[in-house]
Amino acid sequence: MRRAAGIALWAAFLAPVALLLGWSFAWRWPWPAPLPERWQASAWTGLAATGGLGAAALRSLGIAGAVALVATSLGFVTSRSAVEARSGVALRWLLHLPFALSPVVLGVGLEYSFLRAGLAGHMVGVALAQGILAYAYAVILFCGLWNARTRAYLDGAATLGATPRQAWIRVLLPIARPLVVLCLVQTFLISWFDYALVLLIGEGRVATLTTSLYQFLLAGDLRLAAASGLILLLPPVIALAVRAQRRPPTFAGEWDL
Amino acid sequence: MAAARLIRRPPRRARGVAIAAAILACATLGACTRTRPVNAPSPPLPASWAGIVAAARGQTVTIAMWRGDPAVNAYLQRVIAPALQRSRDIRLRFVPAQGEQIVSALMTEIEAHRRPSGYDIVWINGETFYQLREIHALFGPFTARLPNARFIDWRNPYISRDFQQPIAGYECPWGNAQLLMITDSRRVPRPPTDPASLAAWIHRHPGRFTFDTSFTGLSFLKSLMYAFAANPAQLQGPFDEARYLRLRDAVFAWIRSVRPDLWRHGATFPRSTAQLDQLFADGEVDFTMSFTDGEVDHRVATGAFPPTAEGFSLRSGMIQNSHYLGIVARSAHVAAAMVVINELISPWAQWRKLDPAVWGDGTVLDVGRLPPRWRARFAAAARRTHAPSRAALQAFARPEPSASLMIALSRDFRRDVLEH
Amino acid sequence: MTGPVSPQGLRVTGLAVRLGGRTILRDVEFTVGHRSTLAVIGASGSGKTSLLRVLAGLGDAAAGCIEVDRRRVDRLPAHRRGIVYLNQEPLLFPHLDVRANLAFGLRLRSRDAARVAAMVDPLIEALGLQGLERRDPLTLSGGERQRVAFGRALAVEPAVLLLDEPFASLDPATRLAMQALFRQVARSRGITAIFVTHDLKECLRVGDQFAAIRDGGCRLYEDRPAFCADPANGVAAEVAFWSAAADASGPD
Amino acid sequence: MVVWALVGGPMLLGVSFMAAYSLGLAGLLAHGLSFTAWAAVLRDRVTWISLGFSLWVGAASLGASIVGALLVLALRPAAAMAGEAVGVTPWFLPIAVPPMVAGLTAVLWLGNAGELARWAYALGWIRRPAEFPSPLYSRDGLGIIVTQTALVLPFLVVLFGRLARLHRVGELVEAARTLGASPVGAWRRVGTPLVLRAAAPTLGVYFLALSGAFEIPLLVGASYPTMLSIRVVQLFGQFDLSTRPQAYAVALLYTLVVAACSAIVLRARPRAARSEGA
Repeated sequence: MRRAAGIALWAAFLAPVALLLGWSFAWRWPWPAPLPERWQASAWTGLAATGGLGAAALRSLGIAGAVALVATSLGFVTSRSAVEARSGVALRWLLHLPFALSPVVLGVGLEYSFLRAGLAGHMVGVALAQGILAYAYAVILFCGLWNARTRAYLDGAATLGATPRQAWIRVLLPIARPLVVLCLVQTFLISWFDYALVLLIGEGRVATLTTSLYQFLLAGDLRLAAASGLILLLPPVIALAVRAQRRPPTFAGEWDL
Repeated sequence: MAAARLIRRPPRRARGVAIAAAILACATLGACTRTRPVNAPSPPLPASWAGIVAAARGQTVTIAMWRGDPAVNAYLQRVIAPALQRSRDIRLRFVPAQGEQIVSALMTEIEAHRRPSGYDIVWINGETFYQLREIHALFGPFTARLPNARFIDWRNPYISRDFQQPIAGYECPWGNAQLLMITDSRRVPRPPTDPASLAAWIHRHPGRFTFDTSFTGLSFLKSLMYAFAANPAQLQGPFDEARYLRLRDAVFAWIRSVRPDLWRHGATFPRSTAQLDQLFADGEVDFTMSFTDGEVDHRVATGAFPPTAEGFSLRSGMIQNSHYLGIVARSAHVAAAMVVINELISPWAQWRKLDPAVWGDGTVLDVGRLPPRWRARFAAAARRTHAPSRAALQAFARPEPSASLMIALSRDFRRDVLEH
Repeated sequence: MTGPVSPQGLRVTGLAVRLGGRTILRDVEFTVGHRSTLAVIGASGSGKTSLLRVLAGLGDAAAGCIEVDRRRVDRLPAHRRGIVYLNQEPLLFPHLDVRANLAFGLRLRSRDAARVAAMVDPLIEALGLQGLERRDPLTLSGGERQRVAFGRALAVEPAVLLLDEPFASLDPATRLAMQALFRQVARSRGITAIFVTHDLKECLRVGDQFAAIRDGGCRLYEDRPAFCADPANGVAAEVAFWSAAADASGPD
Repeated sequence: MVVWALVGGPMLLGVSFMAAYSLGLAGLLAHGLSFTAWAAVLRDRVTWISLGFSLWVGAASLGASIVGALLVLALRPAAAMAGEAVGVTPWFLPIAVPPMVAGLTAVLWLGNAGELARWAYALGWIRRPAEFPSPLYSRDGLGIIVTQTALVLPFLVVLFGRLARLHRVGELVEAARTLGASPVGAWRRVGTPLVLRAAAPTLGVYFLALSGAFEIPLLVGASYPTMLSIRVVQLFGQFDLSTRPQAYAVALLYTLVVAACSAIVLRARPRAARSEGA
């Protein structure tokens, strides 16, 4: 019974992936055939040729990697001041605003400033725009780190003779490691999943996997769309597989003033 | 129309009232300066064509274009781009953007004083051309300087006029197409060919017809306007509000009469032609439409459409128009853009484009003016088998009404039909 | 076993302690003799923890002077005072095993492995931690954890050791054993310590000198009889309870 | 302060620009201060319908997810609270799905000619795609709600499970049982309120985020009514250029609504944790 429920659960979550796989290998899959009429790998072999999907994947990877690294390290370093801020509630509100706000609206607001700064239409600009979201997320996440217990650890290390630097390196970082890994994964995914900011800040000139997927959908090519969708699923699934994700992403729940 | 107001200066008085808000806006953004149309290319254009070709070497040209058709993408990426790189040492970069997005993007660029522009060539027509002219975003006139422009069929009103506007050298014709209805001859052996019989068919087959809300769907509505017009001349010349309103109401009344029997009871419409194509391919509806009259063959060849798919025209008239290439006024690669456009209207490029297996887009060249070798090639070009020939379709061709009509129809359709 | 050049112990003069913008202790004055333990009794919330944190350099003193072995330390950051603060909860570093926790302070001073071993091994023995060296702190019992925390503090040879109700969360038997262990180690290693507790018996067991924190001040007693004689410390009440408990009627 | 500047700076710039543009103080259409765009937007019933539709979709998606997640938690409390074998539990998989892929998958599964419809055909339940009761593209937003729920529900199972462990809900429910509560009663009176209270701020932010969704409504939503985020893009991309200031006005309006809502949502802090030792 338990086992059956578990299998059903797995099936429910994996079925969509199977469907994407099916479409990516289909030649034609007309109604009402439950399976494709004929199989072929041309969506996959053609990926390299059309639309430069490989380049788009690399670009997504590069942007997301940069966003994750910068947002996480910056968030880690600055989160303590956020916890200790006098205007804690207002700051909490500000940090959550980018998430509560639709990314489209955020992008519409940012587009002009980015254009003026010469950042629109470049990978750097896209990464910076996503970085605002990712950084806010990192600060929120790391605020959960600065609880009484962490401080007690740091105090303990200090009275044992650790300089602030030593305390960070030898105590804080090891303690925070799961959180840092989680933050890296989550900020990576924030960028990896993003479509609206790439669309608006990238002005269509920065082709990432999400915008490529949408282009395939616009061009009515479900096979290529399914294939790029599968590529899009790859890194997060790998991240799950290596169990980097010990905790689900929470927003306000992490805040611990 | 809105765009006509674009260039007017603001009243001074209002500025004074706005001081508080202006401090916020201007101090942080410096956004209040209005643009002055700048049309001199930088770097300056060489005087001779040879000089232009030389200046174009080694440059990368960015083309903003609709990327919604895999055939078009493949043609540009696999046929044109390698050839250009080989012969002219020019690289192409494609940016997906449709007409209204192009206008929006160039407008934002001008507002943000970006120079040079992020775009060089824009693929446009009709209201987009009109609006880009209004905001002085296009470079020109330039077509007279292109050597291959001498082959263009300038006498053809479907080519020399874009939505009733003279193109005046500010955009170069690239291709010509006619709106085509597509159905599956196995499912619909004798398709209806005018609004009345179409409506009757829709009532007999509820849920099997719809049209999309993008450019193609609006062109279908414009074709219907021709069907309801006493004579085609009513939709030509400058925008006439009274005539427009009468024809608009006739079309909207037609839609209302068939709406309950449209796909999903007319509660929603496909967002794009691709979505409509998918519905057709899946057998959810029995009709789709294309603004590339050679597209059916291509779609059948790639397996997207069933082999029994057939194109046909409403006998009451279908819109024929041309699509054009413009050069962005703030582009830093005007010379290279001109070379690219010249290549795109070369007999070779136009001939390849004609092939339904490649794209199936009509040529803008006057075949009679071409050298004999090319004349023969055009004459022997692959014929399509899933749609009537171009000559057969020509009888039902109707020119695009004015750009203002398109803008008004788009707005009114959204307001009076979609949002109800 | 060890000792600074001119031992004098810990001297506190005119100390005021603030917490959350409020002065909770003022005019605190006492001297803890070299190698002796000052046992401080105080109710919860009396300011015991805040006092210890200020001494350790984890909180700022509003006024006053702190000297360790004649050296003024109140301007120094925590890690340079030579004062180790032992939390009520034995906060062992969760990413290090028992041995690495014990060696933590020594490693900070980048001692070589042999010297670290030479200092840690006797501690393991003295605290009865043999066999636990490789264990994850989370798997230890409360008493074991407290012993590791104690050992980790002793390993750096602190000039002053501050203990903040270290045994409060232990069961009575373990607690008794730990008190004895503390006495023994403190004597044999000659530790200067302040031991804060709210338990009267613990206070009397571990202390050489005695003080009470009460009503925003800290009162130091001359000797053990003086501490016991102050009715506010509750020794007399305790005696009365036990004599009544021995009576047939019982207390109350 | 760094955090304020890095997050607040861009937000302020964005808001100022939207305000300036919508008031006719910036951009090519600027003619000096004018409230015409705002008047048009505020008078337009579509603005309010879009706002209402956004909030409805957000509330319905979140509501369905909460109910579903609480049910899962109540039915499989042990598994949900164990939380250890996190990488292998399938509940985490939807977290790895980008909204764009979720929308595509919804089309392929739930469309009138989707996989489920094909199965229904094979079983002889339907004869034509139109007969399949697909939730997609419907005016009540059901397709969006179903797709978003499929993404959010598993996440809430994980979140609730973690919060339940943190706040010892399992033990408290058991305590309620020993005090005489029925299994359902214990969950209703103890488990559910505890978990919901702990999750409230996260749920509030989630509600707003779901209301502002873009990709999924773009792929499976009806052409009308639309979410406000799509309405903004629509106003930008209309053939009529004069709607641009209106687009900024709608965007700003939405920003203000969200800012106000999130201020309310976040005022309720999660129960502050361990106190600083005195």
